[in-house]
Amino acid sequence: MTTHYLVLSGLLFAIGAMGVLIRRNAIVVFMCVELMLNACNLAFVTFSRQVGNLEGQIIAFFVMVVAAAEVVVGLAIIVTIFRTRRSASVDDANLLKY
Amino acid sequence: MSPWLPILMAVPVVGAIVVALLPKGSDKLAKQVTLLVSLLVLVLTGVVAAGFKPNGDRFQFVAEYNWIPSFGVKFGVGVDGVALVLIALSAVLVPIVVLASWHDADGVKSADGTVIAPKRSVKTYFSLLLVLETMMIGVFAATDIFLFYVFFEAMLIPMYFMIGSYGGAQRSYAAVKFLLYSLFGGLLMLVAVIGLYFVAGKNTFMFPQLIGVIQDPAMQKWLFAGFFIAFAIKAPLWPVHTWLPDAAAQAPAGAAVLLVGVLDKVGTFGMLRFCLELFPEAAKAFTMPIVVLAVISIIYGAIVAIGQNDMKRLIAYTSISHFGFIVLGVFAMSDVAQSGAALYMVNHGFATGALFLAAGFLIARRGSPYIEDYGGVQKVAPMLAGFFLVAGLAGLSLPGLSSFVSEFMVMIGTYSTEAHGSGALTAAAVVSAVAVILAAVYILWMVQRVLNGPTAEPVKAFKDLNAREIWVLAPLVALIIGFGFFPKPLLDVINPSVQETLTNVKVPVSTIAEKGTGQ
Amino acid sequence: MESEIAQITQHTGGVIGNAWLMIAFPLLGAFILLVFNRLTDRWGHLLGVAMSLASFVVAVLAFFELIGLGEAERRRAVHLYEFIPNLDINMGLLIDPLSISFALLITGVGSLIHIYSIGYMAHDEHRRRFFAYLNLFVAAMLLLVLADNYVGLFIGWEGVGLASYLLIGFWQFKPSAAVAAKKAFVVNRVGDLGLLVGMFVIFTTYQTLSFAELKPIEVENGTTLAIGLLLLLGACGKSAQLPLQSWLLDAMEGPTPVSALIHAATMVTAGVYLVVRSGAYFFPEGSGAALAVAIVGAATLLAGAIIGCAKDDIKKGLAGSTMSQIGYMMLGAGLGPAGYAFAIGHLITHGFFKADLFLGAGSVMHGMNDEVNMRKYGGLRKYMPLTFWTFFIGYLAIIGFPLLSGYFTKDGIIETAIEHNQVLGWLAVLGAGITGFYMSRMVFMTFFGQKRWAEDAHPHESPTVMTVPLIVLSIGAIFLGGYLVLSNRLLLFLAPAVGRPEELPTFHFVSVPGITTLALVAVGAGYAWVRYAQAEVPVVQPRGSFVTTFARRDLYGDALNESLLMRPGQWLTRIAVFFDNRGVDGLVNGLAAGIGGSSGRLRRIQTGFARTYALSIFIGAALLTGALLLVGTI
Amino acid sequence: MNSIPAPTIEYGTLAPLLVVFAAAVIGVLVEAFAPRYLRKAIHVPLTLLSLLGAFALVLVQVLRGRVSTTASAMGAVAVDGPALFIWGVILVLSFVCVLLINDEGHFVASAAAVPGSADEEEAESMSGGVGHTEVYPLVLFAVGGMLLFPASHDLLTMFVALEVMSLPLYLLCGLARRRRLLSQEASMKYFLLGAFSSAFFLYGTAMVYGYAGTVSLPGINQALAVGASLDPLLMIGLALLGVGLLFKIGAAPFQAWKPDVYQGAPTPITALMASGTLVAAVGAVLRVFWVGLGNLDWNWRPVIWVVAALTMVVGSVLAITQTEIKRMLAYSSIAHAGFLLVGVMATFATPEQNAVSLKAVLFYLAVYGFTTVGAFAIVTLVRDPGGEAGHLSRWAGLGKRAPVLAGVFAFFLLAFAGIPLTSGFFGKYAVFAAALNSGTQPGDSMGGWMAGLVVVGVVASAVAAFFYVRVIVLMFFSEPAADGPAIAVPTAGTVAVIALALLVTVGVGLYPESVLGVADDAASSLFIR
Repeated sequence: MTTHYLVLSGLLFAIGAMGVLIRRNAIVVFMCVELMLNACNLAFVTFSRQVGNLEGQIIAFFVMVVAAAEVVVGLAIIVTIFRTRRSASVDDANLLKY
Repeated sequence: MSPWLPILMAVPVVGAIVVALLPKGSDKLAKQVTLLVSLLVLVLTGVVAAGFKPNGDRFQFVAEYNWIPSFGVKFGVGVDGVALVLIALSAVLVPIVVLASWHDADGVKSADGTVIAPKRSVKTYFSLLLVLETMMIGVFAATDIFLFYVFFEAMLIPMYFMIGSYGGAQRSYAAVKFLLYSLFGGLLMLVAVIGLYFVAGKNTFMFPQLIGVIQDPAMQKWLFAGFFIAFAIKAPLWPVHTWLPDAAAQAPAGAAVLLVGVLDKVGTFGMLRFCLELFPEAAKAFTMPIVVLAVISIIYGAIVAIGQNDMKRLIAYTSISHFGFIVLGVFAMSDVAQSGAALYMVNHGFATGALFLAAGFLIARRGSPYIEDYGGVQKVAPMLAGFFLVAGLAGLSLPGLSSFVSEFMVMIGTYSTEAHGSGALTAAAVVSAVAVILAAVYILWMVQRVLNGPTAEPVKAFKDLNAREIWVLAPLVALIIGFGFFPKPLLDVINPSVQETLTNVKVPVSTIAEKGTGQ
Repeated sequence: MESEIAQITQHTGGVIGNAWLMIAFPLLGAFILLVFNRLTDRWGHLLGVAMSLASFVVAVLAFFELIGLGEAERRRAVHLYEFIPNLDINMGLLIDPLSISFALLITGVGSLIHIYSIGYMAHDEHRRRFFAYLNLFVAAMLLLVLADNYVGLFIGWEGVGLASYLLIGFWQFKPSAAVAAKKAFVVNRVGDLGLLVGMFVIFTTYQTLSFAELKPIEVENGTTLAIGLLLLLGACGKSAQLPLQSWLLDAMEGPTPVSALIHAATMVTAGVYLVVRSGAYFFPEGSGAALAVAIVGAATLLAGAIIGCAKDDIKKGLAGSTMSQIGYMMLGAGLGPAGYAFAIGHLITHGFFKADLFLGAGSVMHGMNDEVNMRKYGGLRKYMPLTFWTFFIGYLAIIGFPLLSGYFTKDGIIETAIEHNQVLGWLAVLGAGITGFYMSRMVFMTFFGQKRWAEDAHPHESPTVMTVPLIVLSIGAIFLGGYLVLSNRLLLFLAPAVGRPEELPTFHFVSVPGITTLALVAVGAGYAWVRYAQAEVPVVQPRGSFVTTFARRDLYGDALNESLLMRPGQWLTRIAVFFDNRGVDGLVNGLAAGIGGSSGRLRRIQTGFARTYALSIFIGAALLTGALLLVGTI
Repeated sequence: MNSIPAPTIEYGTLAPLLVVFAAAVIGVLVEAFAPRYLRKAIHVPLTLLSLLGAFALVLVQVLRGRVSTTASAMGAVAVDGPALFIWGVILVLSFVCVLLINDEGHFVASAAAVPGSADEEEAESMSGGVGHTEVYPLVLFAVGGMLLFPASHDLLTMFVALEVMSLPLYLLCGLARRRRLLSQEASMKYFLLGAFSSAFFLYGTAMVYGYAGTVSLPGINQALAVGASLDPLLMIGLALLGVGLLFKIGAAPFQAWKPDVYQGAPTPITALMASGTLVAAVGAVLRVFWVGLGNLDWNWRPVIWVVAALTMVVGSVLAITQTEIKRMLAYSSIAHAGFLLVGVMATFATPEQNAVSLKAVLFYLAVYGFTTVGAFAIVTLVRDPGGEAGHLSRWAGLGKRAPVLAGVFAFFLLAFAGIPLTSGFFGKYAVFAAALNSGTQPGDSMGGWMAGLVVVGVVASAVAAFFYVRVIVLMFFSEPAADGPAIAVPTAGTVAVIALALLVTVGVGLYPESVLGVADDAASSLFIR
């Protein structure tokens, strides 16, 4: 019964990961990471139901808080770099290499 | 517990700190302090040597302190005969090298004014030298294998700086090559050291307690390989020898003396003590391949030496040839050959030391290590030429000079050994004897081109040796001639410890040593 | 065969007990002269002579002490100190008839040559050094012959090699001298290899290298044959026998007293000493090893004689002659106890007359601005009469003029040889004939005929300090041979040391070989008279026939060495150096470069794009997952 | 109604953690309310004292022998022997790093201002040359996270700790005063990749939770012991957890961020990351693999074998051709992560065995951390007009201009290379010995492979020695450039940092027992399982 949710969670995770890999805009990349976190949340909740304890659900709450904190930090960084470079493309930030 | 060896090791390092902390501009004082300290070490070594009982316990002046109990490591020192003579060799060479290097860091100008070496830090050079002395004494005195390893590797650093900071044009290449080559071997040895500790399961690195502990033949072979490769690089044995000519050619003459004269001996010393005694079965199993490598080193080193154009490189290659003899002697598994090899370690130190230093004095005058830039030195600087010649003759093992006795013992011991019952060692001895001819060619051809012939124009300005330089070479030549005719004092010290080694390798000691004269 | 040699017994006290002084005096001399350097410039030569004479005095005293002992007790070993305990080798001296004979020759002739050198080297600024080397030589040579074991012998052996090297190269600023010195040493080392390996075999077989502990053998076996041949190789090197003869002619670059002392009278005979000393142990009469010695001797005596015929350089001519005469000695040394006595006898007389000849040649050169080319001599007998007469006596002695020294000893060898081996014997006779020719040629070209001098030549007699030794030597050249050979004095004296032949030889003044020899010598001398005294000798060397060229070029010995050893050796060296730099070291450097190169390429993976990094994380995660699943299934 | 029991919190045990977090919160308040000119004056003592105080509290626990043997805070945090050791190390290292941070001029006055704009000038002038003072509370938060990370007793706490540690660091990376573009780029890369990897960690946690029904580490281990069936769910979970952890220690193939971030970040922050973060991350790895996955060592050890070998090789080989000093040190840090993984490999099986390996890794972490901080401290002193002289060519001949400084740096490099008589040698020795020891134990599934790994490690060390030595060659054997970098006069803080690092590197090099003994005590009590 829970398998569908797990598959969905897996799909979401994969979509998120693919998004990180293929999208250039830093904001979008970041959103994809958030998507991955949410996929995790879905999995936690599903497993919580499957194994029959509440831990998973509690974890989901924690993850949301952490994700929120991450957004704050992430956006700050992205905005700063956008102000400097007038570009939010992750590919443009390419001075550090080799 | 005897405090002598720790004192012996502490004196130079304290001296090094004192020298390093001297105020700026006290270069001369730094040199004098270094000389005094090294002479003090020599005196102390003399005291130790005088107290050594050749037929007493194998290890004497033993001292053991806990160092790293967590690893089972002790600060364990003690000397047997072979270690003692090698410590004595170091103690003799250091003051000589100090004197020889008196102006090496002052900035050297050749007779025609070209800058050979710019002015560099004098204090650093001499404190490195003293640090090196501590480590040289330590590496031979260590009875704890871990402690041995620590000195084995740590020794590289002062030498690395001496080559890299005070050497010739290609110095950094040579220094890095020297360091990496040795380090690589050392790290393989480290694996074997750790392996030895755990396989033995004795919770100790103390050498005397590890003799005969490893029984499994396969394990012996692995561990033997770890130790041997490190020692073969250090020695250096063909085909892992190429760092030596570069290092020796680029190092200042004094450092080259210690490099070839003492540091490389750690390799052969390690083979004799550790490879054989800890892994006797493996040593026997690998004897033939190693003997082959040794013979190749002997002949190959000599042939390549003939073709060298740089005096210091040439001397380095002759050393490769000589180290071949030492390795051959070690693995011939006969008491005569092994005693000869141990004796060779000392004699080679004096002979090659003298040759390097004499060549160094030539180079300091001419500013070029290349043989073709010389000619007719004999005419303008007969004393220098004379010392150079005597040192060269010691290098070709002229009978009556110290190297001969050891080379003769190695060859005759190898030829006559019955340890293997095969003709292979006999053949090895005969083939290596060909080096006798090659040695004459490489030394005398160099002598001919450097000392003889019409005096080359730049050579005409040469001054003969000054008092300092005579004091550098004269003691070495005296030792070379002295031990050439009276090797007995050294052999008396060496023999019991070699026999101990062979007993541990379970090779019967031939009875020649006990046979009386009146039969 | 009852040719037992006497047992060696320990000796203490007396002159023999202190025989080490013989070696110590000249060694001290050399030490003082070398260490105190220029301080001794003014009186150094005198010290050198004094030390040599002191050594001679000790030798004479030891000799008389020795003959005071019973015949069977004349082999005295003197223990000095323990040398190499592992091999049970002690430094010790063996004073026996053989060694004392050599010691007397070395110190006697040596002292004369020392004295002569005072004059000869008077104008050389390095005379002190010259005397130091001479003293060093005497010490080493005495160690060679007095040592009671092979190691001591070998030390002396190399010591004389060193002295020879130093003295050949005494005028080292001449490139030719420097090259000759090196060549002598290197060629000698080839021989030394034989001696060295010979010692290995001896030690391995008998566990000793001491003469006292070796036992004489009756029949040879494979081992002793091998030892014999190896020792012969050593002897060939030192004594300039075929095939290691090439250095001797070049060695004439050294000052003439050196050629006289080292390359004529003493050092080059060390090979003969070695064979005779080892004779009882490894060269039993009639053995293959002994035959090899005899063959080498016979071949060399002819080769040397042929070379001597073609040389215009007076010293090189004498050098060829030396080769040839040592060939006689070797031939004798290959013939057992009877031959030993004649060989040693010839060695001693040769020491006198050849030193005489060389010093005479030196005296001529001294008067002729160091000119050595005989084509630029001629008619000198009137200008340097003393030199001429002493040289002439030496000449007569060497060609075997009846009743002079060479006559007795050389004929002894020839007759013994014919008894043993007809072929070798008659070759020796032939050699004697050739000797008659080339020695006569030398005398006639130098002292007879027209003057062919260089314009600035003012020949004059040498100073007394040079002529007195000549006179003493020529007296020896006259009488010594007869004294030693007649009534077998030397043979009986040597017998305890080298053995006694089954029947004592008697010297025949008239015999077929003797007469033939004399006839051939006369023919040779006559032909020389016609060619070089009667006819005009061209100042410029004529082209000469194929045979002459062959002889002039030392029978192509150098050419052979060069094409067979030197050139291949040079190539081998070059290849080895190349291989070392590019092969062995190249591998190491290549490895380092390979790591560096891969580092340079790999760092490009670090593109700087965050998305690439994310991809690497993603792939890493996939790999990790895959790996864990895979490991799980195993 | 009281169905939810009040949680028990062992305040005494957790005190160090609480002190740091409390100080961080106070720091935020200071930022909010204190006037600008007072802020630094308040922050510096606050930060240093809180770290010192936390360290003192750690010491108190250790010295009074009150190392707890059970998990604290309802099983969320385990303050056991190894954790306390790690805490002590992290606290001292971060204290030292704060001294570096305290040194003027590393941080931008207004991160939000565009480089070169009028805003920036204004911010500069207003702050009077003092950078963002928010740095201090951020560092304290990061340190708090570092403390919690290796002490987490369940995966949720660990995740939270990971984020608490990482988020401030992302920001700190972007605050460099000079070369701001690089700094910002580093910050962004670190952030995106860090978030990406922590998503993996989280998903892995979910999978493990799905398999074991719990995120508590001992709970997971118990589930593994009972089931031990090789469920793909578990394997995927394990792999994804590994991604998150290995990313933090910078193991290959998750090392890509390290060089970029280390290079771009302000040097004091790089020092903090290279020392404190690495210590925390390795501590967490040890805990997860021993406490949580101890029963699965048959599965994870071969994989870690490959990762360790790859990490050592990649770190060593790539460092050879680096031309930027901080970048080179980053690769060196990757290689060292590989060596540490060799030690991690050896932690398994019996508790005695584990204690030996644990001791080795703890010891390595401690000595490596100090050497690293010392090395970065020196990097901050070698300056060009435009900032630190990062390019290696600028270091040529430094031995002549500043022999003492160059000498100390050379000594640190030799310690990195593992030359005897430096602390680095004993660290390397300890992990190699632990690995071989485990290889010779009868029950080890890896057996001879451990020896193989050690040989790989040894070869990598030899390769690595090359680039350390290359810097020494540059400094001592090359002639100085005419317009070489200036050596900044170090402040008392920097001097103290370098001196302490040197003291530890030399002292431990001569007498390793001093630290080994402590590590031994810490390790012998093992992680609470």
